[in-house]
Amino acid sequence: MTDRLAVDFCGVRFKNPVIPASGTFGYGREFEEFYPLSTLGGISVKGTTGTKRTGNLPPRIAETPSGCLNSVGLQNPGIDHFIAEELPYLKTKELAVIANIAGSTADEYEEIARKLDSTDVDMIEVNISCPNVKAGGAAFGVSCQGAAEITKIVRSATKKPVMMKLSPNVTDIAEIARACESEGADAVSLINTLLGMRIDIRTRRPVLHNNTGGLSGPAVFPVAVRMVWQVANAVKIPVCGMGGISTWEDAVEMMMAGARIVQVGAAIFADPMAPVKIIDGLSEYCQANDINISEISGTVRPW
Amino acid sequence: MTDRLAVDFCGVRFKNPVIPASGTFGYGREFEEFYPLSTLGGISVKGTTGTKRTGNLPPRIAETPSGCLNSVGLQNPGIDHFIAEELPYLKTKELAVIANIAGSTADEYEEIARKLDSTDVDMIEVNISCPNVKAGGAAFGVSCQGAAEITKIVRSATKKPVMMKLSPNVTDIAEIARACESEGADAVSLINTLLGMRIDIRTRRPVLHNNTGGLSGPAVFPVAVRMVWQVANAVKIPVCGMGGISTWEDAVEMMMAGARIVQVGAAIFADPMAPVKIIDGLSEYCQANDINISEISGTVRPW
Amino acid sequence: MKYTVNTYKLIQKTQLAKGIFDFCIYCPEIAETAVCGQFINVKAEGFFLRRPISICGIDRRNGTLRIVFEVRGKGTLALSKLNTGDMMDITGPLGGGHFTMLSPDKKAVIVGGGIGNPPLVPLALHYGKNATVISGFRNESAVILQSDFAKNGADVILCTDDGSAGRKGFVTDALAERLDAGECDIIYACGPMVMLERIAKAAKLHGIPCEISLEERMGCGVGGCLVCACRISRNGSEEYLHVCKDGPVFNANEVIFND
Amino acid sequence: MKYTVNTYKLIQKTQLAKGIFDFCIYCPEIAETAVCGQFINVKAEGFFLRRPISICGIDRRNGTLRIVFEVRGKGTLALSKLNTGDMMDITGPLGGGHFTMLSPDKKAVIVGGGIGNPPLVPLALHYGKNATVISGFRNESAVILQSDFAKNGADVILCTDDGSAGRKGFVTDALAERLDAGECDIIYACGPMVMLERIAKAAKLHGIPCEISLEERMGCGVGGCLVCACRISRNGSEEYLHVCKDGPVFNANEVIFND
Ligand SMILES: Cc1cc2nc3c(=O)[nH]c(=O)nc-3n(C[C@H](O)[C@H](O)[C@H](O)COP(=O)(O)OP(=O)(O)OC[C@H]3O[C@@H](n4cnc5c(N)ncnc54)[C@H](O)[C@@H]3O)c2cc1C
Ligand SMILES: Cc1cc2nc3c(=O)[nH]c(=O)nc-3n(C[C@H](O)[C@H](O)[C@H](O)COP(=O)(O)OP(=O)(O)OC[C@H]3O[C@@H](n4cnc5c(N)ncnc54)[C@H](O)[C@@H]3O)c2cc1C
Ligand SMILES: Cc1cc2nc3c(=O)[nH]c(=O)nc-3n(C[C@H](O)[C@H](O)[C@H](O)COP(=O)(O)O)c2cc1C
Ligand SMILES: Cc1cc2nc3c(=O)[nH]c(=O)nc-3n(C[C@H](O)[C@H](O)[C@H](O)COP(=O)(O)O)c2cc1C
Ligand code: FES
Ligand code: FES
Repeated sequence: MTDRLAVDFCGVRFKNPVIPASGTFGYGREFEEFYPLSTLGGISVKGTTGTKRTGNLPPRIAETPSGCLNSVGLQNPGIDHFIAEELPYLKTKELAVIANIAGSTADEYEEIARKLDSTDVDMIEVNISCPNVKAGGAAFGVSCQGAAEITKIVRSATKKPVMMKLSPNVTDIAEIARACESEGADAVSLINTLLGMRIDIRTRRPVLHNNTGGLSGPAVFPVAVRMVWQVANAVKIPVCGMGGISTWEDAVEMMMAGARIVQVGAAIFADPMAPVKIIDGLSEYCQANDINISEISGTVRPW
Repeated sequence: MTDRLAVDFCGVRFKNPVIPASGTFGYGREFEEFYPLSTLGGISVKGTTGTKRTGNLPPRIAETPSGCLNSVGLQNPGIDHFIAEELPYLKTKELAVIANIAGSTADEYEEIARKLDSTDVDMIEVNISCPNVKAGGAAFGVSCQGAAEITKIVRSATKKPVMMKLSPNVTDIAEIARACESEGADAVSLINTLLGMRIDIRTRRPVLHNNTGGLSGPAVFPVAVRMVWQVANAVKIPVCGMGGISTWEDAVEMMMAGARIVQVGAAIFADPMAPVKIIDGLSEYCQANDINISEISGTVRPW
Repeated sequence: MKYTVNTYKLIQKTQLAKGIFDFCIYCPEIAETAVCGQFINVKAEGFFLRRPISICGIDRRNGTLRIVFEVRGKGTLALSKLNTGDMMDITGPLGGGHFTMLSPDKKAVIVGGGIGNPPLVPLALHYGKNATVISGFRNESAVILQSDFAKNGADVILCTDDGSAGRKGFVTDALAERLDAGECDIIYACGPMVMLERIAKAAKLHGIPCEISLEERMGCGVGGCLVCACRISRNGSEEYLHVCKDGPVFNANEVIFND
Repeated sequence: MKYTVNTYKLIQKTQLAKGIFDFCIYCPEIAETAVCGQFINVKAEGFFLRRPISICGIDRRNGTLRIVFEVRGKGTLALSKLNTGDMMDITGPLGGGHFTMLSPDKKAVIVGGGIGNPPLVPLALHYGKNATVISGFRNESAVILQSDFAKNGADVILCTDDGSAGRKGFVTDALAERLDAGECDIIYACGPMVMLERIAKAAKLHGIPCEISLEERMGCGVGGCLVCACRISRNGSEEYLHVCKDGPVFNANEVIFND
């Protein structure tokens, strides 16, 4: 029954295709106060850098119609802390662990990937698309050259499956995905946040202290579906789809567009139970239609 | 009192800064059944091409969270019909008339602009960003070269103020705006729609017959504000801001980000009175704060 | 001002069948000018686009409109949860093309499929004993509006796909029999496209004028955005007209059915 | 499971002042474990992010929570329109850092500014006659919760900016006088940042422990997204802790106020 939801993704078994998105779910601990982590197919942990980062000044979040902007700016305790303190705990749970990493320089990406290589994380998600940091981040993700460079260096630093996380703030996302594929990425995940801004009209200041931030939540869903569809048609490696998913129907739609697994981010803010409800919905959907969830990936028939 | 709302834009007087966006308001006639067109600052008419176009197969619209996708594909009766049948009627009304034009080739743009030059339209908005047509449209708007080419050719074909309408589906919209400015554009307007997709999970087919369509409505507002801010900081020519505006507060926010005038599109679907309510709100805002609306443009103070 | 947009009170709510609701709304401005075949555009709380719903009844004296709708998705579900006394945000009356009302002594055949039945009720009332209503449903539990159709004496033929109520079979079969059996001056129809296509064919065959009400997804609802396109052949040339402004009622001969 | 997310019934609604509402919500699971200083995260219909609102009263026996909030924007406006009997979607009880409750025979000074007053009510009740409550408001029409504070015998000093009720002037002036006048074991405060900063200074000056409740815009509300950062100096180093998980109540000495 639950097996209907199992998906093999880059050789990693996800018992279901639903994964909280990096940065919205910490290292999972807090959400164990709602439900056991083992309910989830996997977890993509908060973006981890070479050393501890404090992130941007608050306010770091602004509400938008059907979504929100964030400008956390990669606050995290650093890779060593992750490996020593968070990973062992997560590995006591039954779910796939995706280490999400970011760096200011190619060297930083390499160093983190190398450190993770000897751990038992299941895969590495390489964030080349964070819009909220000055150095690195999206700077790499908005050109084929930058994307290829980071893919290559991470690829050579680890034997773990490498998933490159793409930015939607580009003219042609399929081209970037192909650049990652050609340098040996095992998968791509998309979309990271769309760059946006809100202004408090009373104070005439941006709501976010960082001025701009990343838009996510249901508002971006149609953009994400389109990009997943374009990328899935452009590369052979599997796609992890995200951006605005908040219901099981959204998850099905994203998978039909071409995703094999999905991540759920901002929807968790509106409802911490969202990932669990999505899993339950997918389970019923598979039973009602007598299918395995992996069968639906990429089945949309364009006109 | 109402003078507080008057704005000079490229030498054209708009009695208030609120303009229904191209493609959402036809040629205005239908909305006269709700309110007199003279209530509005101006109108940006349905995108007009060299010859009549039938547009894309239906369905042409899909609902999304806080927005919608459309794939009309520039259905319009052609420039001659516009000049002969629609423009004379519009010119009997007291509002600025913006002719929105599009073409499959640079020549088509030139021809239309030339024809408009001898009419009494107040300005020409050049759509180089329609995501719903195969030839032309967004193809020009996603590169500096394409944008510059069309600007140049339209510029040389008319003495009317030329406003280039930019696509948000690009990596760096400020760069495109600068390309338009350097070829003599008098203004830029942004944003056109973000490319998106929805899939009907029951039929496994895209909701839109065109597969993809353009996202607009409140969902895109934070992206539009960010882009207007970036562009207003990158060019000296004035900016017409749009994308997701549905309340007077949104209009104020967009103007603080750098827009001198604004267009209101999809919000009209949710409430045909939206433009009027926005004008009323701006009027009260100006009175309450004892300012002229043009004073607020670009006044956001970044952190 | 031909169109009104305002909030109006839901004054009566009845459930007609599983997932099918009957609303009586107090909206004198709209009731004043509305005609049979037009629709209103209703805001469903939490959703961006309005939902077009046909007018099923107009009571000018009391200033009310009647609509009957089926829960098909999230928007209609939200509407179905409204209660008597709640306010509804409505634009209307919309639609340029509406049903042509002949003199009531003409013979009319009125064919409705499922949730296509509601807009036809005023026609049955208009033609009274001279109307034959053929209304089809999936099965017994989906049957609605039978007594409304019959109120002024129309001959009402009920069909269900599975025979659980009325005759078993499609409305098109009953239509063919009716047309063979006797005189008919005009046919009206509303329902699924396949049904409309067959009816249009039958009408053409018999040389009888036929008006059908179409559906298409809408944006503005008034003709400004051109999203609700339907293929129409008129004056020898094919073009996209718009359901909201040129319809929703069209001459069946002019409608081009997709294959 | 420490946190609950569910829909709960609003069982009593009172308006305390212009734009200020007092809700009593039946939510036994949350009332069961909630402690003074924690908050709940409330969904406002039509808005994406939840609104954090402090717990103003906990009635374990009846399974109810009390919240008092002010309409500050569109979300709280939507909440203010709820009626008795409506269901509210709530996550709670949230907050890791809460008020430290000393023995009730200790002397506590409790300082609230405007809508910062509600979370302090349980403190006044706890310390009873040993509590001094200094609560400040813009003017008379904004004054709330005075009898609630006084219920168990606390000495309540009301201040308004314009002197239209109680003493004229800032709570910080009243606090200074109170600290000069007599013994105090602990200070609690909630209100605008500028007020908290001054109180923190005064507490430090007098060497009195001080706990303050902070506000910051929130995403997840439980510590997962790191958006609700506040600058805290702890163990000699400065870092961003998080209002939702490490607070909202912090040791005033540790809070770094921006300039
Ligand atoms: C002129 C006209 C008259 C209509 N009259 C009636 C009526 O009297 N009773 C009734 O039950 N239904 C009627 N419909 C159909 C009704 O509009 C749809 O069932 C309804 O819009 C579905 O909304 P939803 O939110 O439940 O579905 P969803 O699928 O969630 O809606 C998503 C979007 O698609 C649109 N949409 C979905 N189906 C249709 C459709 N069939 N036609 C147009 N838009 C659609 C919705 O309006 C919305 O914008 C009519 C449609 C038109 C065009
Ligand atoms: C821990 C905590 C406890 C609180 N307790 C109370 C209380 O008991 N009574 C009360 O009236 N208010 C309280 N607030 C403030 C309350 O959360 C805000 O007034 C409310 O979120 C404003 O929402 P809005 O939709 O009306 O405003 P909008 O400006 O429309 O809100 C836009 C966004 O900003 C957020 N936001 C705006 N102001 C604040 C703020 N001051 N703090 C946090 N987020 C904000 C909103 O939650 C929303 O996400 C508390 C805040 C926090 C953090
Ligand atoms: C508060 C917040 C923090 C985020 N932090 C990260 C991060 O550290 N690394 C990363 O790759 N993506 C990060 N993201 C992006 C999400 O993982 C996800 O790509 C994006 O939010 C789109 O999905 P959603 O619409 O479901 O939220 C963050 C998003 C949010 C809202
Ligand atoms: C149905 C529809 C049709 C449109 N047609 C055109 C068009 O013909 N020419 C054009 O430049 N923009 C067109 N647009 C884009 C709008 O003018 C506007 O740029 C966009 O919708 C963003 O604004 P909004 O969010 O307020 O709708 C169209 C938008 C919609 C929704
Ligand atoms: S819905 Fe806009 S033209 Fe018909
Ligand atoms: S709101 Fe998510 S960490 Fe505080």
